[in-house]
Amino acid sequence: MGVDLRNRMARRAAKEIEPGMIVNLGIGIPSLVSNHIPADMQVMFQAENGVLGMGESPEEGEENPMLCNAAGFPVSIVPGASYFDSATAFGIIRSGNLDITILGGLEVSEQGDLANWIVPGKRVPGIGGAMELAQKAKKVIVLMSHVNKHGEPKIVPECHLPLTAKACVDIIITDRAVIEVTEEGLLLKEVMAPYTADDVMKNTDVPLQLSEQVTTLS
Amino acid sequence: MGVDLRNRMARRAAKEIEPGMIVNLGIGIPSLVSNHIPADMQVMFQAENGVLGMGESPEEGEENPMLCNAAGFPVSIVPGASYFDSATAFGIIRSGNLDITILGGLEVSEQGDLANWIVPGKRVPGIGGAMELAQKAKKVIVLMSHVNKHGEPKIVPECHLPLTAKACVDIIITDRAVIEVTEEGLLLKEVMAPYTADDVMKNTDVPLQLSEQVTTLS
Amino acid sequence: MQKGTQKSVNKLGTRDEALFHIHDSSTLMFGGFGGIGNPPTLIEAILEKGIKDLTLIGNDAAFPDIGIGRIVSRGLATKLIASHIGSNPVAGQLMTDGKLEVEFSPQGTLAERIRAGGVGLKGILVDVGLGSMVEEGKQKVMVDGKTCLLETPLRAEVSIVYAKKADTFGNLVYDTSARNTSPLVAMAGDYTIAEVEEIVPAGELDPECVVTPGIFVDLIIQSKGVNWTWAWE
Amino acid sequence: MQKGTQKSVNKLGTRDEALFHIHDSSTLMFGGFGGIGNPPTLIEAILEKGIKDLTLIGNDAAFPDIGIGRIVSRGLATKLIASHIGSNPVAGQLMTDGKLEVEFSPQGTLAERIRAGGVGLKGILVDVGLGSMVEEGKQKVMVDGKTCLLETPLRAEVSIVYAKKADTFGNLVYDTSARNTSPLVAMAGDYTIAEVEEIVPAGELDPECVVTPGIFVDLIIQSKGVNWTWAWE
Repeated sequence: MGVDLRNRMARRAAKEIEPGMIVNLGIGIPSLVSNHIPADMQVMFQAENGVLGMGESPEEGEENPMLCNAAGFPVSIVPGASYFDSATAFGIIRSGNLDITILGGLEVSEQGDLANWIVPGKRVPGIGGAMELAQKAKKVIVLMSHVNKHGEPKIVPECHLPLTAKACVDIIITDRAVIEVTEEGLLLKEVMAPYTADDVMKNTDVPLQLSEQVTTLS
Repeated sequence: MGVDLRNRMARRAAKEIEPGMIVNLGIGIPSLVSNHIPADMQVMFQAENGVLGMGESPEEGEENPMLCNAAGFPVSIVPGASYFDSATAFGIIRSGNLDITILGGLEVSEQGDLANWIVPGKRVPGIGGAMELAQKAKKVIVLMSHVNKHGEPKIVPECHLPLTAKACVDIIITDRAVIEVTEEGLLLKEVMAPYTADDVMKNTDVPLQLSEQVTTLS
Repeated sequence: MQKGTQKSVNKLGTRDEALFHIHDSSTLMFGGFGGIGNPPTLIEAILEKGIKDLTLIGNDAAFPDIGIGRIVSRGLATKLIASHIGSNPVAGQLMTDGKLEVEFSPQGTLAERIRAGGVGLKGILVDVGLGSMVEEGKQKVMVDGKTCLLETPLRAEVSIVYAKKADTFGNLVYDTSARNTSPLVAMAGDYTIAEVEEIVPAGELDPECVVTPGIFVDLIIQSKGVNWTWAWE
Repeated sequence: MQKGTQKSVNKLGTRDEALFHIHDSSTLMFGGFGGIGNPPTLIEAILEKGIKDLTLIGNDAAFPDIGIGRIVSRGLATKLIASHIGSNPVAGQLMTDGKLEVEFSPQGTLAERIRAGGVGLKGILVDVGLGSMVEEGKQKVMVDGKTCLLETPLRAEVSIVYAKKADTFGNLVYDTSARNTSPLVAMAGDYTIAEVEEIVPAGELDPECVVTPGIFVDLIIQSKGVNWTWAWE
């Protein structure tokens, strides 16, 4: 997926973030989201290793190699930041204090089940913090390509891959659409140009409800 | 019990403490023990509220009312001290990092069972940290009067009062004797003048083994 | 600071805002140990408002005229979950008279139960208290062939703590041994109020030395200081 | 400092004293997260001595040429208990080839299992991982009518951590996010070795800012600093 598409997804995800929220970003496309937050919006970004209040990436040469996000990339801190151990970091997550987590995904089911940590026999697995984040954040946003590299839908009736957590996903943002997980099923809210609602439905393995007004994002 | 007797017991208990040890003192007579440690001996005193490295009582007027031992009396700190929360304080205790705890007692059994937290219907109870301390310290020393106010032995075949912990006591120091709890039973090691080994045995409800040399302490 | 962020990012508030969250029959958890670290201004406010039928959770009942003991000894609590009440004979009398229900936990177990509530654990297993009255009514679980007691997490509708300094985001540092149970209690409240000696702008506390991350704090109020005489004085 | 106190109160030692405690087949727990906070000088010493058949416990397998990953990718460990090995493909290959046994825990569960080992809890109950592969083989316990997973504590014969400063008693402070799992790991070792950037006399660290109380540390050695290139460099 190209940089433009990735950034469009990240920009769309950034719109879900409101001032004052506590947010945890996963690795991959989710890590781009912080670039799309208005500079004057106060958001506290949290990392599983033990930081609350991460700021932008430091200038080259200004990095403190010890001060990194959970993916190991150097960060800075904002006023009001604090450091703590990983047990406290997950205490924040497990007790439901995260407003939003934005994660990558391999499959999402009609019920909002998420699979994103293992492809048995193919990828080296890593649970990492995904289970706590998916299960406990107030809002879970999944950023992923709409179809896999074989062109098959990643939004499916039931996940085939081992689950990260059941019924946890609130919003799915792909390179083609924005879909909300509701009690009545999946709701197509927005499509990304040049795709149409029809394209999206054809490439989704689950019937989609149509929002009253399906917006098209450019 | 008079101040002299209390101090004699505390002085005797202090002899069990070796340089470099981590020690927790209970309230009452045990709290006097620190007065009998040589000034140049490095011992780290721990308190359940969350201090390691307590020093002597501050001068009158020099107290920080926030800096207290677990009994609520102002203390000072020594170099190398640290503050932490009560969960960490008990983490230190529960994981077996205390070398010695010195506690008060209501009853001690032949097996080293300790009862020291409740007299049902008579005293306002308080478990406090007694269970963790008694069960987990490497060495448990009990300081108590040899008989209760009715003149009845407090060293008994089985405790009648609700237990603090089973088989936890290593040494009993009373106003009359020093008694070790061994696998073969209770061993009378020292008697406090003017009492004799005979006096002690008559006022103990359990047969005492006699140490090869029963020392008399003045 | 921009519009809309005020509420979440600047948590400075008033005594009345604090009282808005504490009601008759509330479950209230308090930081402190033997009165030290009990928040005096919040306790005074609760007494003035005459809030009653409280369920209190904390280390101990302090002393009759000190700290949380002032609430207990005036009969404003119907239940207390604590590790001891030995220093508050009024609490003992209320318990004996059947006017105060007291649930005792060993002190370290209580601290871990509060922490478990704060960090979202569903329970902890301990061997402390086995063979004592403490095991009565508790579920036993075998771990590696050894019997353990299942101790349940504790949370409260409102937690109140006392700290030395807060920044406007709610990061807290404490004062020596007044830290005691407060960092645990701060995590375990659905709504956590910190009464502090000194309030500073975000960025003024050393992030390495913050003890309670501000995310656990919902409201900060200025302390008027201790308004009782300590037992040793 | 008087005779006899040297050992317990001044814990400053050498690389060779540290190696004396780590053997073939030892269970070794390490602080760090993605390589950050792994102790470089101790890892180099283990590599030089060629210690093998280690059981490693820690957050992750770092990268093949970074931190603990250097030990894993050279085949010196037979077992790893971690939350992920995604950043170390060599570890993945060894696992696939049956040369490395890997036990996965969710990251927060792993942190709490290590903490539980450190503070003497016999187990913790969580609902994280219910309905996933993580629940396989684990004891389930009902708490208040809800199913929980019993997660067991982790301890090790030796724990190794990296810190920014230590005093001679072993009190530790860390460097920003390099703190991560280290304070937990430091508590959970039967013998804990801290590799530190700077060693100061007891009394020079602010007791309010100590993160790991010295009681949990048995030996302090001077770090020679990181001897690898970070992935982002």
